[in-house]
Amino acid sequence: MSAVVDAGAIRSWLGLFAEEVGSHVDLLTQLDAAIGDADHGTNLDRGMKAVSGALATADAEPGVLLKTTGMTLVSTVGGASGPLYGTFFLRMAGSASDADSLDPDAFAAALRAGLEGVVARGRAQAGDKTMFDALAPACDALDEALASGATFDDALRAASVAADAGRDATTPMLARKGRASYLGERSVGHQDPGATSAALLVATAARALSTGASP
Amino acid sequence: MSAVVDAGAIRSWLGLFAEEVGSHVDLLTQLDAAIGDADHGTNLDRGMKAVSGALATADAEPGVLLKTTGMTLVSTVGGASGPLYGTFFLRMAGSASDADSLDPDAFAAALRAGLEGVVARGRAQAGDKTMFDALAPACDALDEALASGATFDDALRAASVAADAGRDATTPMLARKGRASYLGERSVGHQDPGATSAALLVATAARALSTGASP
Amino acid sequence: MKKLINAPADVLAEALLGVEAAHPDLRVDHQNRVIFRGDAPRAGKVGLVSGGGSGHEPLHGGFVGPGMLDAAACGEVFTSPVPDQILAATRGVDGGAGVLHIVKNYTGDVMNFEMAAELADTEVVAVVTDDDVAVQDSLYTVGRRGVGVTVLVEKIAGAAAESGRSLSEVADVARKVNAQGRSMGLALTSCTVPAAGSPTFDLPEDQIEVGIGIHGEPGRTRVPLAPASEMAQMLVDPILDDHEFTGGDGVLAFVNGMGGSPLIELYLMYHEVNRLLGKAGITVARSLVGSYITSLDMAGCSVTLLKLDDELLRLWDAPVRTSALRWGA
Amino acid sequence: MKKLINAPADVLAEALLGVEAAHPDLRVDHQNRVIFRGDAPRAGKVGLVSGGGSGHEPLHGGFVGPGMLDAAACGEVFTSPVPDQILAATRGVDGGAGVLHIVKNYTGDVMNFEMAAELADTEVVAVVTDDDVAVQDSLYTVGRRGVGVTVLVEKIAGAAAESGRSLSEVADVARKVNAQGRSMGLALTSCTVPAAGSPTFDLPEDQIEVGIGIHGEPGRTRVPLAPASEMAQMLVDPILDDHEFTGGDGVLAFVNGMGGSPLIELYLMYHEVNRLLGKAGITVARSLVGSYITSLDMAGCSVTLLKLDDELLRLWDAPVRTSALRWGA
Ligand SMILES: Nc1ncnc2c1ncn2[C@@H]1O[C@H](COP(=O)(O)OP(=O)(O)O)[C@@H](O)[C@H]1O
Ligand SMILES: Nc1ncnc2c1ncn2[C@@H]1O[C@H](COP(=O)(O)OP(=O)(O)O)[C@@H](O)[C@H]1O
Ligand SMILES: [Mg+2]
Ligand SMILES: [Mg+2]
Ligand SMILES: [Mg+2]
Ligand SMILES: [Mg+2]
Repeated sequence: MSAVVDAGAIRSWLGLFAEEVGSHVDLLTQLDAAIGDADHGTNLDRGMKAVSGALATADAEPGVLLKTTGMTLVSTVGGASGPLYGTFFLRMAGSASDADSLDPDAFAAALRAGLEGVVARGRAQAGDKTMFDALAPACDALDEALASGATFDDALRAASVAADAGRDATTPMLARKGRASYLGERSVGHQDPGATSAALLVATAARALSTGASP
Repeated sequence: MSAVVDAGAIRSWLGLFAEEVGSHVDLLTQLDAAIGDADHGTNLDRGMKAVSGALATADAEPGVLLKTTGMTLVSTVGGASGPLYGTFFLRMAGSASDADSLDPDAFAAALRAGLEGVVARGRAQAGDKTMFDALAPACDALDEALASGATFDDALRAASVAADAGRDATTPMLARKGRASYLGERSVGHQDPGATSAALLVATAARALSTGASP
Repeated sequence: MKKLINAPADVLAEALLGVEAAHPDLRVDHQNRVIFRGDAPRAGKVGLVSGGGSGHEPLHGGFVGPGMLDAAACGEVFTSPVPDQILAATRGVDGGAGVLHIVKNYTGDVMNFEMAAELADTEVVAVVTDDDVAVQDSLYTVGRRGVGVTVLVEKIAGAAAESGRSLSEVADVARKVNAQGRSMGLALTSCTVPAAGSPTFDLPEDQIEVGIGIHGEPGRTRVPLAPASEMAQMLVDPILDDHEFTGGDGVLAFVNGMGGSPLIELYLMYHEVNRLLGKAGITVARSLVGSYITSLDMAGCSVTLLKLDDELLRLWDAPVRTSALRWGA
Repeated sequence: MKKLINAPADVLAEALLGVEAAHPDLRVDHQNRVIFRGDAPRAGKVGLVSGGGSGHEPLHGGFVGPGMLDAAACGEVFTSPVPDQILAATRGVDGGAGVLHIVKNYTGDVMNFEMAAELADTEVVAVVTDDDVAVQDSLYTVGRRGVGVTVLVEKIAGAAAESGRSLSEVADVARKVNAQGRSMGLALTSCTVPAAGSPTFDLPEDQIEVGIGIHGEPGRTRVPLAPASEMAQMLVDPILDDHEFTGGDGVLAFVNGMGGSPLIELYLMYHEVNRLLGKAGITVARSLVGSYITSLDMAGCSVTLLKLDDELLRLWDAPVRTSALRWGA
């Protein structure tokens, strides 16, 4: 089975992500309570539930699904993560354009475009203690693995491992962006909620998009 | 030593009462918290501290001391107990008139006049769960003991025992006067704060006014 | 106890310094703890005095000003003022047309106002508010507590006095408002009296007190915490059982916060109350939503309904200019 | 969690029903969760839109009305509104003279307002408030939070717009207020976000958080509970260290409650603040005491100082007619 990301794969990715966000609402909100305002879980869950609803009726290619996702997130999440995740998916959609499916490189390029959207919107840099710190290593790992000839499955797994590591690395960081930055030194020692949800996003991609072919 | 209540005796009574109120502020306030508004201890303590101050400069016969006490309580306590204790002492003062000292019967009559003042002001009846329920039995016991030929010391002790019993008897009562009455059935099972301070008033009278003669 | 205070005994005196500093159009008698309209006494105008224990802010001091009270006598927290204070307030607002005392029905308040009235050298009429349907009214009890309707009496009688009515006319209007108004309150938490230092009562996380007054006293019953829709019913039903509010010129519906409940919750409760009134066929002509008669930091709310007629509507709408209630001026 | 609510997810929608019912002179777009002046859009008048997460009431909805905002976009509790809401608000107040967005400086608010402005088919200028001296301002951070000064910007820019000034003039006044204003807050308790169900942070009985914002976020430092006089100093000192407030036409001193602190304590704090300003040689020309920009049920307060000049004084004193701030109308 050749590794392509078609509409069905995108659907199962987003469905899985919605599920995982749903079952981690409390974790995400608790992390946000420690260094933010205790709403990241509720925010994202509200958004992904709306996405699930919107995608239930949208019958279309990956680009349209991703665009619907981005617009729905922008329109339902609010806060910082709404525009950021929204822009992420809108830029992914732009990159996917009207292709029926994305091959591994095209998918990696779309993910990278999403990341660049997050940066364009939020101007975060590495080490600022944000979702960037999970997404960027994931993109890097995916690109590297694919470049070095890894299978798509392995490359996705590498991306997920990198996202998790990036998420964990936010704990000792001093926040310089978002609400946590107001805490100054007191932001140190807490895992960033946005990096945590971003790691879930990459993990669900690895689970949903892998072809299941043995390496 | 003959049993008379002179200015010195009145002073030591009021001084002792002020002390006892001061060391029972929390008890009185806690009792009031249960069925009232958590201020009886603070109210009466503020008042008796003011009385101590006022009496420090007043050099006069019992009637004047009692009048000063009543006026000071009216002017500094507030709430229900301010006018009630204030009227109590003002009526005692009226009864004492300008005598240099009161013999036991005159003192008992003054106490009774004070009690009648409380009733005139607050219209409480026996069993309403108020200070009346400690003061009235004390007056009755004092009168009876004196009528049956008891010494003043013994009569005062009897009054104090009666006041304590009257105070204890307020616990099962359903309040019909004052703030506790708003609680209806829920006032049952709590000792009345005003009856508690009134029992202290009678107990300090017994300690301060007794001649010390053995019975 | 966590409060923005210094020594508990100084709370009132220091808060009055703040009131004086913040409101140049008020005059504060610190000796007697009375807040006056800056231009009191007004010759020929009936003087309006209210007062009571502190801790219910903005009641009463926040309602001093043109179109409402001429003076408020501020007792210690939850302790009615002493006669001296009330007397100073009465003298200070006496413009020759007599003085109305607006007194909430509590033994202490009634007695202290009575003693002050006995000592006053001007004509004084007292109107006692007793609108709390949580309290059984009978010959053998002290009757109902005065709660939310007091705010409405102060506004409406204030407008009547401002318009030049006589003492007996102003008193009549005040009595009418009290007679046509009913209230009921509930608490989600107790409150902490500064001098006491700990909450007046303990309330488990899943219980509320229904039928509370405004002094942190426990209520009539303790019931499980319920959704706002049911809590609204617990407040509205006993009011409607007690008095007829349909017909006429509608009602003024007043949802009041007890001090610790945020405004967003009060608006939510107002929605629920409004819905219940609609169902009961009652027209809401005016409304008031906010924390106007409070119990320190208590979380909870009360509902007051006032049946309106043409006169009350006009007086309610008349200009008022106080720190807590202000329109048309 | 004890609140006067039904389902946590419905708090905002139901509170907006209450706002609509209580204020006939406002119009509520329930779909977009926008509170409008009843007569919006006003032809030829610059439209003023603000908004943000809910839970700060009366901010912003309580400031909609003549002389202040034309519309407020209400996000979920502590979550900035989405662009759709802000866009609906912008369109609804566009009277042809352009629209001013008043945005508190939070990443989410700034981004959502930016996206809405990009989509708007009218001229939009955004002014971002960032007055919180608790937050270090540097090239590498997101800068200061917008807190108490937002209320003052809305009032003063509202008066400027009402008087017929152009969009750029109104924006200039708004920027001036922000530039001349500084704030600092502290919390005695945390607050409970309805959807989270438990307090955002735990604070022992003897500790306070200093340098908090308005979203229940922890502050910069945790220090032992102190007397009001010292707490006032913790708020006033960093403000005076940051900006010059002596001279000129004096300052507006604003003591704001965080939602759970009773008014009597706010007046006490105002007294302490006023005393410190006097000592520092600062003249207080205007004051505001009350809970105007809150954090749900959080106990605590903030202090905002605004340096006044003749123009700001006149605009502050101009008539305003909103549910939470009203005078001269
Ligand atoms: N400028 C930014 N760039 C990238 N991510 C950011 C930025 N600001 C905040 N975030 C992310 O958003 C998360 C918070 O999202 P959320 O709680 O939903 O919004 P809010 O902070 O408005 O309440 C943070 O944990 C962080 O990962
Ligand atoms: N009508 C009354 N007659 C006699 N005593 C009364 C009456 N009303 C109240 N009391 C007494 O006053 C006490 C309460 O006093 P206090 O707490 O100081 O005043 P308040 O109830 O105004 O807070 C009650 O415990 C009761 O004994
Ligand atoms: Mg958040
Ligand atoms: Mg009491
Ligand atoms: Mg009392
Ligand atoms: Mg948020």
